[in-house]
Amino acid sequence: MLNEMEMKAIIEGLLFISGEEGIDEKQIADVLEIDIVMVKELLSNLIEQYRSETRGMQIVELAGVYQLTTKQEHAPYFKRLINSPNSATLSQAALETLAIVAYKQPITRAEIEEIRGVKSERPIQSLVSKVLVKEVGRVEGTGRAILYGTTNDFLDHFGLKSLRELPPLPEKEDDTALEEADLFFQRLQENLVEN
Amino acid sequence: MLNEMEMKAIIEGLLFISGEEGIDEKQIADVLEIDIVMVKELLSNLIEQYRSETRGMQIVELAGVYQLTTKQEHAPYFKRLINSPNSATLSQAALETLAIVAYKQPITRAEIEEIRGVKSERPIQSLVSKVLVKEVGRVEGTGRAILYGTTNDFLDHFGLKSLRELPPLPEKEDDTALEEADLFFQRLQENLVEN
Amino acid sequence: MDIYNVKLDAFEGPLDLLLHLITKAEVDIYDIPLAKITDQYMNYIHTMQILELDVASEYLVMAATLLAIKSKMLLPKQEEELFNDEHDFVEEEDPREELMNRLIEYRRYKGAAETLKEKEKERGLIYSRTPSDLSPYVEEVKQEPQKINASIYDMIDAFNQLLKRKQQKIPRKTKINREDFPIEKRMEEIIEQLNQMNGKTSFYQLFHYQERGQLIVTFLAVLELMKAQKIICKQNNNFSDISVCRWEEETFVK
Repeated sequence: MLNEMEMKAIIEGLLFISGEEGIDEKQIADVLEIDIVMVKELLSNLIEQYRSETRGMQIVELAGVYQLTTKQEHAPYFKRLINSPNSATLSQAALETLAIVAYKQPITRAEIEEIRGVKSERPIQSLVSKVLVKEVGRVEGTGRAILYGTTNDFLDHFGLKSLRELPPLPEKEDDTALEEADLFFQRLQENLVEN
Repeated sequence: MLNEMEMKAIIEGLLFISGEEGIDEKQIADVLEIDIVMVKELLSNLIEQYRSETRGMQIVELAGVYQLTTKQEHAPYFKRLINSPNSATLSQAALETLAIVAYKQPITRAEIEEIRGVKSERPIQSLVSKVLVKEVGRVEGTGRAILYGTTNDFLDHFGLKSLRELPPLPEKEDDTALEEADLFFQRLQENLVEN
Repeated sequence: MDIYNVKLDAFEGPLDLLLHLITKAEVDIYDIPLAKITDQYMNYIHTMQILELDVASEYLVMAATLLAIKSKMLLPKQEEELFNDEHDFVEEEDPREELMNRLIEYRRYKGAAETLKEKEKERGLIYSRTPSDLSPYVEEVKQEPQKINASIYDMIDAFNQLLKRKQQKIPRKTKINREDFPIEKRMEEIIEQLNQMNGKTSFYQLFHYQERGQLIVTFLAVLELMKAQKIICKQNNNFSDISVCRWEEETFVK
């Protein structure tokens, strides 16, 4: 039986070889032949250790997997050596389209275009080719339009653990007031019908 | 001025992102804006630290180039990772190679290696052993290098009727913005010349 | 009006342009002064045509919509009221309502896109490494076809990672050139150049760099500065040289 120190070292090695693909708790559990609860404990232990020491790397959870990455504050030093991975950032058109897909998935191209008010074939194609968006199904019935959704790369690209971590969509402001009025009317009508 | 701890952390990060290519003393000195003597000292310090702690990685030096690698004694765990039914059975290397074979077949090992930029004997073997890729012929002339192509199992596995059903490959970069800028320039210059 | 505010591709479509006009005019999105906004919108379309830019059909459809709403709002109210007398409860529908709803909806996603952009920027500051080649650890005994946990998208994804990896290879010194010429720096230089020349210069003079990449960076910097309302571009008539001025109040007083 391995001791805790050794298991943490192996987890570190696993994180290292997995690189930007990352590794999930289940995979670690399989390799070490221990249960998930224990994996969680060792991981949080290791994450804490990385945090408390002056280290060049950190362990982050991205798109449901754990990854070893460099630290934000060291970015200026790496920029001198390497081209930034995200130096080719997304165009405004792509970002808008992606935001719509992220919050309304699954969604068709026509629905995206209705919201944006412009043709969106190109940004969708560009997002698909960057594997940030993918086909997730088809609308039933005639036409069978493609339904789009976001990928795991999308989560990774924006540093999100999961879709639940998406920041809330901006409110429609006065909407609540309108909804309440609607609700009131609805109730009123129901009452009138009943009587 | 950075203190020693911080400089070591940055060196650790540099080793981490340099991957298999590694990094030399001169590059580190340039990034940190310190002299080589100091770099040597910090490096030997960091190597010692890695040695004394139970870690998942080690720093190795080869011909003046430093590299962060996993430890030999952890190899059995990496084997388990790749053979565990739960993990993505195909490694990144194998998937890349498979994509190249699928889209560029028939193709030789040398051509695959040129695209990937790394030796690819192992991933090819692994794909052959999984019956996803097979020898489909030989290049004529001296050497008679093996030509690889995909198998029927490959089509079955990915739910394709034929190779023509393969989705389009991602593009290299989104050049739309640049193209549009070019177009604008062209028009602008035409206009200016006219007057 | 002889000042053409060149905005070009700074907008993502008619809704984006309308939102910009509404924000700039500091008016309430729930009570859009339609006559004013329509005029500004038409003026913009006109400018695009003068610059011989393709005006996408969506912009023209929106122009037609705006004009239709405008004329509907000019209909004499009294006549309608005559007919509506017996339907006191029927609320007068604002012809602007549908447009307003679309603008509000679009604005939400534009906001979300902003947030995503921030997150993208933050994420861009952390680096990982290419996964190690695990194939040395593969046990090469299996000859039988086996179940494989990978989809066609995993394969495309892997190829995509390969492209990314090739793009971010550690540069061999010379590759740094592009980094030496960021848009932000060029934007500062343009402002600096304007300051030295009493706030006005010729558009053409900004493009004294030779290399294509530099030309494009300059052009993008000009667009960014216009969008940020730091500069304004003027063209007195068709095909004459465009002058670039610092954005100042007096620019409009003239």
